Amino acid sequence: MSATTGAGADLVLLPDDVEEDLRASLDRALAARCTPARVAAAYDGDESLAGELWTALVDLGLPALLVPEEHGGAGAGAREAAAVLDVLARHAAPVPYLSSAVVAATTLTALGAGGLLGDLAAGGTAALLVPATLHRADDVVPLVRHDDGTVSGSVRSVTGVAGGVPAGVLLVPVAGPDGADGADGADGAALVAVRPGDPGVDVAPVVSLDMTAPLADVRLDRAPATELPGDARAAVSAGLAAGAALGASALAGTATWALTTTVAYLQQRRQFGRVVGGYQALKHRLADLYAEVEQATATARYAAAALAADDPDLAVATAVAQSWCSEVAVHATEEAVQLHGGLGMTWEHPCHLHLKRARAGALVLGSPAAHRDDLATLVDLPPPHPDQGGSPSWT
Amino acid sequence: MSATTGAGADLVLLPDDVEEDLRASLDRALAARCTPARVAAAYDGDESLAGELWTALVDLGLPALLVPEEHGGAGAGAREAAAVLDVLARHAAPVPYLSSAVVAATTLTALGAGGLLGDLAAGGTAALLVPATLHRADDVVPLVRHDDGTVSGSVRSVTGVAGGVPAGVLLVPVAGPDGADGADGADGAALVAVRPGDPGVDVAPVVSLDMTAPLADVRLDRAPATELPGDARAAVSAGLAAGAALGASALAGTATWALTTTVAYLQQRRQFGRVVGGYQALKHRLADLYAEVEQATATARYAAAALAADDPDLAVATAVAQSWCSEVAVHATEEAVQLHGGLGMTWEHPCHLHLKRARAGALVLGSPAAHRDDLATLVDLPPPHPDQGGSPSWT
Amino acid sequence: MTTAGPAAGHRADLEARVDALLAAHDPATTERQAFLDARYDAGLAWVHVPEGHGGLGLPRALQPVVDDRLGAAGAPDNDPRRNGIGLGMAAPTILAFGTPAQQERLLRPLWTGREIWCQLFSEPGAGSDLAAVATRAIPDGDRWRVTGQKVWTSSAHLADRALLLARTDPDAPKHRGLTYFALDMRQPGVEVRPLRQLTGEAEFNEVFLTDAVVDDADRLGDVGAGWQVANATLMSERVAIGSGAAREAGMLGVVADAWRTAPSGHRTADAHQRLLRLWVESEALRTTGMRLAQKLAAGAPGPEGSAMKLGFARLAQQLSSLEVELRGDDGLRYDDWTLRRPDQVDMTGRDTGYRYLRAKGNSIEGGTSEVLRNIIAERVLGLPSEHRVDKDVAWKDLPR
Amino acid sequence: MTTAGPAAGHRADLEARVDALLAAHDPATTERQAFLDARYDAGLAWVHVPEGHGGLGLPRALQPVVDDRLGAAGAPDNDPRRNGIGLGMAAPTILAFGTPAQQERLLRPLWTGREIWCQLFSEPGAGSDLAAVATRAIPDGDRWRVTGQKVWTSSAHLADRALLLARTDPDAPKHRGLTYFALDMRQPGVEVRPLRQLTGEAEFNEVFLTDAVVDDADRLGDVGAGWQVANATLMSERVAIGSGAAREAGMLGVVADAWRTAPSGHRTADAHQRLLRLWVESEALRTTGMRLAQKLAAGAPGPEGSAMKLGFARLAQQLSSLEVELRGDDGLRYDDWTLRRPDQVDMTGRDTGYRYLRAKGNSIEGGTSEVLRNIIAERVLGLPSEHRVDKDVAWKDLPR
Repeated sequence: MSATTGAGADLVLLPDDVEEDLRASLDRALAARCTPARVAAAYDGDESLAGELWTALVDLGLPALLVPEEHGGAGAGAREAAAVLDVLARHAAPVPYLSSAVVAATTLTALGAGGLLGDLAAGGTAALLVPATLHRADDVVPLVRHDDGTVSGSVRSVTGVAGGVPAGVLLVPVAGPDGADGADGADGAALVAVRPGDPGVDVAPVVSLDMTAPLADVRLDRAPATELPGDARAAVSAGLAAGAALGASALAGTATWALTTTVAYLQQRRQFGRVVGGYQALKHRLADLYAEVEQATATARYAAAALAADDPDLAVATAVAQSWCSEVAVHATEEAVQLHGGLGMTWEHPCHLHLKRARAGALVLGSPAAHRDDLATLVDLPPPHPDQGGSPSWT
Repeated sequence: MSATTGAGADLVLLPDDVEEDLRASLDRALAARCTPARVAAAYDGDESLAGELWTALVDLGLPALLVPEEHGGAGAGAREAAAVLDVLARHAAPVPYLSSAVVAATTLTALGAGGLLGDLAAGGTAALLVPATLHRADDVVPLVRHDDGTVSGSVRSVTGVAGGVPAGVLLVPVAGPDGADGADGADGAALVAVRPGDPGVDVAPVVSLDMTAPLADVRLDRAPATELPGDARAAVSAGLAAGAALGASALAGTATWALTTTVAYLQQRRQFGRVVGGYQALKHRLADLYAEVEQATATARYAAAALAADDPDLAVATAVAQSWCSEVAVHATEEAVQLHGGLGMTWEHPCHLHLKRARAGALVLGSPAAHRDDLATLVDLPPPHPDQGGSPSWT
Repeated sequence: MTTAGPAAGHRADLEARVDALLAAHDPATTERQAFLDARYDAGLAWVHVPEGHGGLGLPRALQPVVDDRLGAAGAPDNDPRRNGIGLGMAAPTILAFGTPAQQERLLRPLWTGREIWCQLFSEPGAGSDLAAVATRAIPDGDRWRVTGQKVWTSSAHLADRALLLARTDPDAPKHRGLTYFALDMRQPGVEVRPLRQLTGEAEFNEVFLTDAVVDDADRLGDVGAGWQVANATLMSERVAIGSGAAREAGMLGVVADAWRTAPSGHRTADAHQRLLRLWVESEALRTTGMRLAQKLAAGAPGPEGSAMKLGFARLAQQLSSLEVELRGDDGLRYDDWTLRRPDQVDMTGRDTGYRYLRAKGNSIEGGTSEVLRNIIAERVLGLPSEHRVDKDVAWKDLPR
Repeated sequence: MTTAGPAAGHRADLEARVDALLAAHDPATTERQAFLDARYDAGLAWVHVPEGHGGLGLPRALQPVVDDRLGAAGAPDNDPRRNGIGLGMAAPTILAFGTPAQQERLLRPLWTGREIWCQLFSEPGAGSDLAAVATRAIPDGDRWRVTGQKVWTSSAHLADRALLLARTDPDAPKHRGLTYFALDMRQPGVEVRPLRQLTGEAEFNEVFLTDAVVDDADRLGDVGAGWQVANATLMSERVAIGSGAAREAGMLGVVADAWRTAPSGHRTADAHQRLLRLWVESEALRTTGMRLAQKLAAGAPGPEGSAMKLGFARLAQQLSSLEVELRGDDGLRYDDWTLRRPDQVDMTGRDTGYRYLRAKGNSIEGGTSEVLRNIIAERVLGLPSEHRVDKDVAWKDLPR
C-alpha cells in the first residue's frame, strides 16, 4: 500500500554522519569543561566558564555554521546548528549560541552584512536588541534615531548582551531619524550597529532566573551607530524565525537530559529495599515522559529540517515545535526534580540548572501560548469572536 | 489560634441525621428496582422503569421536597434535594428529578404558582421549555405569544419532556403577544403553561446520548396556554440557578459511583497472579481520583448549602461546583471504563450508563467552560481584551 | 511505511512480472477469484513472502510497485479490509511457525479471501494477562477437543478459521502449558454470540467452544510453545499502528472542522485553547511517526512503537470529548442505539457521540495503555520488571 | 480548626484564669520571660496539655479564648513561628512518649522558647524510606555515642535540642532496630552546615554527628521503639496542613492579582483559562478543607488529610508556573541568588521566580506526593500494600 503523506513528508528527521560526528566532538569538548559546579558558579558571579566554552566552540568552527561561505563561514545547514543547540543544552552550557550564532547571524545574513558576518565567523558575537521573549518582528519597539545618526532608547531583558561572552555588537532596530521617514524605506525602519563599549551605551546586567542565558537592561543615550543597509524588518523576521525554529532543539535537549538523568538515577536509587525505578507508578510516569520527549525531539528536528530546506511548512513547524518543546522541557525538568527527591532540590545537583533553563527558555523567543496563537492563524482555527456570548434575547 | 475564615465559612458540609435517613431509604428503594439491565432497556425503547421509580419517589415524598408547605410540599431544604440527586445518580435512575422537582418546582415557587406546585407535590411533573444546556435566563429564546393567547415556536433538545415520566406541564417562556409589550412587564416577557396533550403541541423524542435523561424537540403551533403571573425572568433565573447548584450533586454522585465501583472491582480482579488494585500505577491514579472526587463532593455540598442558606456566595459556589463536578464526573467514569478493561466497554456492565450520564450531564445546565466564564465575571478575573495583541509598533 | 530505496533491478523485474500477469489474465475478462489465484501463482500477492506462497522473497517496500500497477490496470484486489486478522496476524504466524504443509494449505485461501480468519485469544479471565487463558485443549487420538470461552473476537461470525490459544498442560507454569492452533470455525462445537458494546453495536463476539475439534495437523508450533507463537502474532498486530498519516487526518480533522463550522456560541475560549493544544499534540505524534518510519525503513519495529499507540489513543479520546462539547445541544444526541454487527469500525462515518464512546476502546484493545507503559518502561527505558508471583507456579495452582 | 462547641463552663473558667494571670502579672510591667513562665504555671500556655505542664487538660479548641484575650491585653506571646518543630512535633512526642521527668525538664523551656528544637530524621540514604536511617547510636555506660549524617534539617543552626532517630540494633530488621532521642545540639560532636537549595538560599542544613553524646535519660520511648515514636511525630506534622484558609489566600491570591494588574500583552487566553481552572481547583480544595475540618472537629486526623497536602502542592506548583508566564519578560528575572539562611519560608514575600522554585519542594518535604498517594490508596481506599522485600531482613544485610 502506498503511504498517505502529510505536510513536509520529504523532510529527513534522522541525523546523518556529519551531524553525528559534530555531536560527538562537541559532547567531548563540553564533558571535559562544563561541570555542574562551574555552571552553577555563574549564579555566584563567576562567569568565566562561558569564555572558555566559547573558545572551544570557535575551535570547532561552530559559531560559523550558519554564516555563508563567502563571508568566512561554514555555510552549513540549520540541522547542524540545531544539533549544536541540543548538545549545548544537555550540558547547560552558558554560551550565547542561540542569540548570536543563530538569531544575529541569520539577521545579518539576510542583510548581507559581510563585515559583521566575518566577525561572527571568526568567533565574534552579536545580539539583536529586543526583549528576550519577543518572537515577531511586528512587535519590535524601535529606538529613536537622531538626525546626527546617533541612537537613543532603552530595552529591558535582552539576552546575549551580558554574561561571560557578551555581544560584541548590538543590532538595534530604529525608526526613522527622530521619527521621520528614513532613507531605506517609506517608514525609515532600519537596523543599526552599536558597539557596547562606545559612549552613551549602558548595559546593566540583570539577576536572571537562568544565569546560563543572563539578561541585561540596555540604555542608549545618543550612542554612535552605523546603519546596516537592507530590509531591516525582513531581516529581523528571518533572525527571529530561525531562533524560534532552532531554539526548539535546545528545549528538546534539556528535556532529553532530564529524562535520561532521571532514569539513570532511578535505576540505582533504592528505597524500601527496592530499586526506585521498579515502582510501577514511576515507571508509568517515565513511560509517558519518554513519549513526550520523543515527540519533542521529532518536532524540533522537523522544524530544523523545514528551516534547512526552506520548506513552506516552516511557520507551522516552528509554532508546533516551540509550544510542544517548551512545555515538555518544563515538565521533564520538573519531573526530574521531583523524582530525584530532596537531591533534586539541592544546589549541588545539576537538576536546578536545567529546570531554570527550561522555565526561562520556554519563554524566550515567544511563550508556548504565543506560538499556539500563531498556529491558530496559520492553520485556520480562528479564536472565538469577542461577541460570541450573544445578546440577551428574552426581551 | 483562631481560624482564618473564608467565604461561606458558616455553611455546614456534613449530612445531618434527617439527610442520612433520607439517603438510606432512597438507596433501599432504588437497589430493589433500578438494576443495570432495566436502566439499559431504555436504550432499546423500554422506558417502563422510570414510571415505577417515580412512583417510589412519590411514595417517599421526594418530588415534594422543594415545594413550600403551603402548597402541599415538604418545605424541606436544598440540602435534602441534593442528597436525592446524589443517590439517584449512583443508581443511574432515569427519573426527571432535576428538571421537574428542582428546576420547575423552584421556578413555580418563585412565581407562587400554587396550583401547579400542588400538582408537583402530589407527584406530577413539569419542565421548563428551554434547551437542556441552557443555564442563564438571559440566554432564553422566548416563543411567540399570539393575540389569542396561544403560543407558537420550537425548542430543540429539551430535557424532562420525553421518556418514561414525561412532563405533565410545559413552562414556556414567551415574549409579549406577537412581539408587542405584554401585561406583566414593560417587555412582555412571561411564562405560560402548556399541556403536552393539547392540540398544537408536538413533542418529538430524540435519540439521546444519555437515555436516562432523554431529550425531545418540542414544537408548538398555536398551542393553548395559560399565563403564569409574576416576574418570569426572575423565576426562570431562580429555577436555573437551583438546577445548576443542585445538579452538581448528581455529578458528584456519578463520580462517587465510578470511584467506589472501580476500587471494588480492582480489589477482586487478578492479572499476572496479583490483585490488579495492588499495581502501584493504578493505586496512584485511584489516589488522585479519590482526591478529585472528594473535592467534587465538597463543592457540591457547599453549593447546596449555599442555596439552602440563601448565602451571597451562591453564584460563585455554583460556578465552582458545576465546572469541577462536571469534569470530575467525566474523568471518573472514563477511568472506570478504562480500569474495568474490556468489561467496562460491554453493554452488560453498568459503567457505560454512568459514562453517558456524566458526559451528557456535564453539559446540562451549562458546560464547565460556561460556568468558568461566569466565574471570571463573578470574581473579577476578566478575560483578555480582544485588542491585547497590540498594533505593530515598528513603523 | 516508505517507498524509498528499492533497488532499481527488483523494480524492473516486478514491472515485467506485472506485465506478464496482465497479459495472460486480462482483468476485464478474467473472473475475480481466477485473477487472484493467478496473481498468487505469479508471486505478486505479497512480494515479501517466499516464492511458492504468493511471493518472491523481496523487500516489503516493493509491494506498492505491484499494487499501484494492478490498481491502475483495473485488476481486482483481495479486499484486504475484509480479512484484516488473516492478512495481518494469521499470515505472519503461519509463515513463521507453520509447517510446509500448513503453509501450502492455509496461505492461498487466506490471501485470496476464500477463508476469513479471526483470533481466539482473550478470555473473560485473561485480558492483559493473556497467558492466563483457561480454554482447555485435550488430546484425543490425532486430534484435540477444545472447551472454553473466548471474548473480544471481531469477525467471528464471518470467519472460517481462527487462531486459537488453548491450555494443553495445566500442570505447567502458565506460560509453558499453552499450545497454538488453527481452528475450523464451521463446526457444531463453535457457538458465536454477538458481544454488545457501550456504543450499542456488536463489533465483537463471544465464542463458546464445547468439545470443538481441531486436528493435530492444525497445530502451529510445538505443544507447549503457544505463548511464543501468540507473542509473534501480537507483535504483527502492533506493526500496523502508527504509520504516517496526513496532517489533520482522522479525528483531528473532524474536530478541527467542527470548530471551523461551529455556531459562534459553541466556540468558547476554553474549547479553542484545548483544540490548539490537541492540534499541536497531533502534529507532534505525526512527526514522531515520520521519524519512526524513517528509522524502521529497513529494520523491524521495536517497542518504541508502543508510545505511538499510547498517544493515538489519548488523542482520540480527548478530541472526541472536545467534539461533544463543541456541538452544543447536539452533543447530547446520539445517532442510533440499535444493536448492529458492523463489518469494521468506522470512526468518521458516524456521529459525535459514537466517536466519543468508541474511542474509549482505543486504550484497551490491542494492548491496554497500562501494558504499553510497562513495555516502554521495561524494554525502552530499562527499568526493572514488575514483581511476578506466577512465573514458576503450576497454572492449576494459581489463585483466580 | 474550629472554634465551635466549647462548653460555656470551661470558657468562663478560662476567662477567670486569664483575668487572674493579668491581674497578677501586668503585661505592661512584667518582663517577657517572666510573663511566659507565669502563663505556663497558670495552665494557660496550651490548655489541652495536662495540668502541671502548662495546660489544663481542656479541649484544644478552647485555646483561642486565651490567645485572643491575652493578645488584646498586650501580653507577649511565645513567638511560636520561631519554634515550629518544638511546638508542632517535639511537644506532642514528649507528651505521648516522655517520662514524667522528661516532661518536667523539657516542656517548659520548649514552650517559653528558651530552647529551640530541630528534627534529625532524614539522611541522604533515607528519604521517603525513613526507616532506613543509618546513623548509629552505640551504648557507652549510661549514655549513647552517636555518629552519622542527617539532612533537610531546618533551624539546626539555631537549635538547642533535636529529635533524633538513630539505629541502635543493626542486626534487627530495619523498623525494629531504631531508637528515638532528644539530643543536645550544643556540643562538639554536632556540626551544622548550611544546605543550599535551588532557590539559592539555605533554608535547611546538613548535620554531621561524630561521637555526639546523648544521655540515656534523654531517650524517648524504649530502645528499639524509635519507629513508632517517629511515626507519631510525623503524624503531628501533617495535622497542621490543610486547615481552612480564606478564599484567594496564599499563592492563588498572588497570581489572581498578577492577572488583574498584568499589562494587556501578558493576559493571554491561555493564561486566563488556566487561571480559571486553578481558581476552581483552589476553591475545591478550600471547601474540602472546610468539610474535613468539620468532620475532624472532635476526632483525630486520618489519612484523608494526605489528599489535602497533595492538592496544595500541585496547586502551588501550577500557580507559580503560571505566574512566571504572566510576568512576561519579568518572568525571566530573579530577585537574589545570594546564599542566605532565612529563619522561615516566606512564599509571598519574595519574587515570582522564588515562588516557582520553592514550590517544587512542596511535593517532597513532609512526605513526597508519591508516598502520600500510597497512603491514600492503601489506608483510605483499602488497596493492597506494595510488595516489601525488606521487612524481615536484618538491616545490616539489606542491599544499599
